[in-house]
Amino acid sequence: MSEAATGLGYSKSELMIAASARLLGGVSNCFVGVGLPNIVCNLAQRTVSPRLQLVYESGVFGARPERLPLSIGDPTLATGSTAVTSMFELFAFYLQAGLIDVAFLGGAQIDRHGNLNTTVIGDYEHPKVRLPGSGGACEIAIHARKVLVIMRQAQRSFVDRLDFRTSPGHSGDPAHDAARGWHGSGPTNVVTDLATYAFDDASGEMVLRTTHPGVTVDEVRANMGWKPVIADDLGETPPPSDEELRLIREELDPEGVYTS
Amino acid sequence: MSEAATGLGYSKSELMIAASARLLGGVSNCFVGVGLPNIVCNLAQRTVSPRLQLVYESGVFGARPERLPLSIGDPTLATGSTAVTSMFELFAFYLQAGLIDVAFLGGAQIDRHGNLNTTVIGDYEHPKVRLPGSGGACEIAIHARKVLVIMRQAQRSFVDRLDFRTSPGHSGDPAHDAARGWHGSGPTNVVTDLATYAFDDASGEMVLRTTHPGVTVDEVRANMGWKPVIADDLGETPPPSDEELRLIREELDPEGVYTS
Amino acid sequence: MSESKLTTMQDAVRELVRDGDTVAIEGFTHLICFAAGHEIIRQRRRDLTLARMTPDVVYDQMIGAGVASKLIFSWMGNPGVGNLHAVRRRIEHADPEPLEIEEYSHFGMVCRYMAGAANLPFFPIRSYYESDIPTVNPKIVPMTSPYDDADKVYVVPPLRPDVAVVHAQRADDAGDTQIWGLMGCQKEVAFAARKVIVVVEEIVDESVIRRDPNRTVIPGAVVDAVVEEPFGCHPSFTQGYYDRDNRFYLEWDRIAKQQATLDAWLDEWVHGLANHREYVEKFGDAHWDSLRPGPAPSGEVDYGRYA
Amino acid sequence: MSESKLTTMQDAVRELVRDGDTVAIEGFTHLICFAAGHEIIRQRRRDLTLARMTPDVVYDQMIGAGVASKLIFSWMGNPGVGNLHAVRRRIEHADPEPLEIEEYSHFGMVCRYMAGAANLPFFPIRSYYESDIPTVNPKIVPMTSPYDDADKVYVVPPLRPDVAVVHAQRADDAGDTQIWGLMGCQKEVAFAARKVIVVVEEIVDESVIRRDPNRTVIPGAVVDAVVEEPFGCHPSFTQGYYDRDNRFYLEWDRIAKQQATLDAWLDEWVHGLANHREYVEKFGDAHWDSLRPGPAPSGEVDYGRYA
Repeated sequence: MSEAATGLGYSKSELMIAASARLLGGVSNCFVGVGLPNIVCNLAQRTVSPRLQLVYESGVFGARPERLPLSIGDPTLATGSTAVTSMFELFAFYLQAGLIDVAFLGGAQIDRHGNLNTTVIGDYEHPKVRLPGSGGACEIAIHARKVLVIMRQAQRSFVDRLDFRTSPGHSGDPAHDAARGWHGSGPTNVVTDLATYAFDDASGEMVLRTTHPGVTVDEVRANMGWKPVIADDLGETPPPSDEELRLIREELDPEGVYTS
Repeated sequence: MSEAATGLGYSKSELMIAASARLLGGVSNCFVGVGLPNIVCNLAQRTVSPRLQLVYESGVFGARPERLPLSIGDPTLATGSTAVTSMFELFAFYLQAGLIDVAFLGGAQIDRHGNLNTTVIGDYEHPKVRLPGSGGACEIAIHARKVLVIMRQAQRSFVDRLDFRTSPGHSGDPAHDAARGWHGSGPTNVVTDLATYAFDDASGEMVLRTTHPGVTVDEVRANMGWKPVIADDLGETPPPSDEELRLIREELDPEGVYTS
Repeated sequence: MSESKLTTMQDAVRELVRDGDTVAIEGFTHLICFAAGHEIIRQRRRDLTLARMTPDVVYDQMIGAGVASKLIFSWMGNPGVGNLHAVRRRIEHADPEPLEIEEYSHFGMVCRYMAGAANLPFFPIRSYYESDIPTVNPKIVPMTSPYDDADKVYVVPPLRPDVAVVHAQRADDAGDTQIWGLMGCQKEVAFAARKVIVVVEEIVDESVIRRDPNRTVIPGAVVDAVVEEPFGCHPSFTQGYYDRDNRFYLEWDRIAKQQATLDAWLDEWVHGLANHREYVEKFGDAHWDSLRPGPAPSGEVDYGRYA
Repeated sequence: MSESKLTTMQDAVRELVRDGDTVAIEGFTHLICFAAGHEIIRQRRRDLTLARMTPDVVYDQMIGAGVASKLIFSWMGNPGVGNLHAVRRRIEHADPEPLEIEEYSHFGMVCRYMAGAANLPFFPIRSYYESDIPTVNPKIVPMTSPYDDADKVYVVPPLRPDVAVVHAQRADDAGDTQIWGLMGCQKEVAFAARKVIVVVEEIVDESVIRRDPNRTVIPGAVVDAVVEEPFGCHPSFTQGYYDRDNRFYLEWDRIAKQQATLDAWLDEWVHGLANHREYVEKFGDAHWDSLRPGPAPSGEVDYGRYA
């Protein structure tokens, strides 16, 4: 959505990026995706998390991209990185071994417990829409210590029941979650074009934390498939600072590929 | 034993090397040890097996040693080789996957079925002599398609009963051996300082094939712990040719470290 | 010391790829051998099972061309662009015919190749917990640790393609192959496959390989054919040689939307050409120059001479 | 971007190695960090469990010095020379005290490190069939393939040393480590260990590492301390830097035959010296010059600049 469309001096994407980057404070090893997550990580590296290492499931550790990567396998990621490794080692020695502090996931559908569907809309055998599938998402959801979900929010994507559970979220039973013995245990935060969410420790359910400037709770409710739990201290998402906007517009996405 | 001691114009070691090298005809990927096996492989490469690739369990494939290696991890093995790989990959992708055509084993004890002991003399808990242990021998015995044993022969090394079975040989039951589904199935030949042996397909038992020049069958019998099966066509081990001796003495072991 | 395996893509595919084979053209965004995919289409192979972690444009082309009846994968899509239209038509509408699928996660696919390469009957992984994936793929089975009844993993079976096609920067004519940049699972799939076709930007002398043996990813011992095919990964990329042609990935989204436009593209760019050299010429030098990166030399190390 | 982990061997051992720890000084004939072994002796650690595929002279020295009560291994000996006298005295005659042992084959040890590095509860291997080794090591257990009842493997449990010492040619001060020549299981043990000490011939600038990222074997992310210790592997070798000092291996056979001569050697060469620098000086420049190999440069590759 364009800056004009928000009338707030920044675009919704820029707000989502700034809000997400602030969640990466103190993080070191970060599993990066393409698009928004890539800009989020690069912004965090320049603001709240100078020691942040960009890790890509394609096998790159400590990337220093000289341009905005077009995919998680862009050649600019390998050149000048700290280490390039086989995908087996990346998944076994880094992710499965618990070295990844935070990762980003998205999906066509998410439910109130942060379970994600990236496999199919409709019946698996007779799909209405065949989606890409898991990729590394299933492993990432299990092994990354924090999982940040960035999604556009709508009735069809924030659903009461997933058509398919590709990546596990919270079970709803904290005792069960603790007994899993995973490095992670479902998504920790969700940032959408309307609001930000955390998850309740007791119920493992998504909790509305902040609404974006100009967005009402009714608007949020109207764009999800269940009645959301609302935080007692529900607030407004802080807008991006001038410095954050400068970094995004001048350094990270000058052509506005992902942010206009 | 020195050349003088045999009175035949070559040493027993030189005879063992030549006899062993002739068993490597047409072989391509050869798992090399140090000492005699190393010279055997280099001789075979220059005579019966020009395509022979020297593979070392230390992770070297296609070695081109510029000097006589002092160990299977000598730096001269890595420099100029075709590939250097991790030991996991060497054992998993090369040996366990069946890429090794022939390997050399030895041991403190061998029995009539080619089982080998490199672990302990006496009781395991209260050893008379603690030996090095398996190293890669157990895997090599199972996965190398041919296994060549080079040993000095004596009552205490050619035994009726092993103190410990480190590496499996033939079971004595060919049906069982076939059902193993291993790439190899116990040693294929044994070369000693007195004679050469093969293994009977039916019984899986060691069979005396040739005695070395000047060695009597009684001498052979006197130096093993069981009554050996003797081949109907028992012959004499062909002595090393002039060319074989020239290669050993001028190119492979000019200082006579292993061959004098 | 070792014999030459140098051949043409045409002969390599003719001799090594049979109808009904399981074929893996791997490469994770990097080193995807489109030239091999095009030759398989050109020779009109049928009923192939195509294995690949990330079916993307090359498999959309092959599946759109009708060479395959089954797909084994972990993520399908046009990376950074969107969907694979031809693949989706077949899965969603059996149009023009159905496509059987067998899916894993990335790590599951990698471990299937690992098990195949290492001659293991299964490979254990900590994934699929509380996911629906095992419910649609019975080959993914749970296993309990013999050391701790409370510790559960899943295991996947070995995947041993009949043929693997591995693109690389360089190899000698015996197939000793060196790769830098993203490795994907090139090594694992090569050791796992029964037959291996190595395709390179440059054939180099054995001495170049032997100067840096730690850079060797695949030994000639497992390679059946070596093909020199410059720009053989286009529109994918080869680190240090040329960049990804992103315009083509965007264009493919349009081309593949209709079977008719896809067929027209195949007629012009695959069936209408004798080989990849003609494909390279058809694009023209200016195009290839535009994809060339600047220099970023690795620096040298010293192995030491021990004589 | 990342903090320096540069320290001295003295401080690294003092801060990271505790009495009773399981310690792995790995390196398969290549890159065996004797300097770390000597510092552990110097600081008189006790009751260590020493893990290593090939206990050789460095462990004969440490075990002869009394720092260890247990040994986990797959082959023990003085490679190319003979026995480990100190280790054998303790195993055969409990002289001066018993030494507990836990043994595997080479592949079994490697796979224990693999399982530790990959956070797997066990690792399957096709070994130990019809061998007596599992009868003396209950941690090696048989398992049947879930895909074929007739297909049996053995599994080994993960090995996660409290401390791993890994020697390498070079690293940056954050611990990003590059190795060439024999790799042994340096990578696997580093990822498997809870704490990692990297010891290098040379500290280099991060930019040197980043010029050739495929050469990086261990990322700083798993490294706790980085020590620059030239000739730290003597009498073992570092590819491209110095050769194995075979005379010392032969001499050790004589030294270790009697505990008295072994103790005298420790007094002179370990306890009598403050650190490895003094050890290097004591041998003198002529000695080190005699071990230097000729040049064998790797050549360069181009990663390409994509800006």
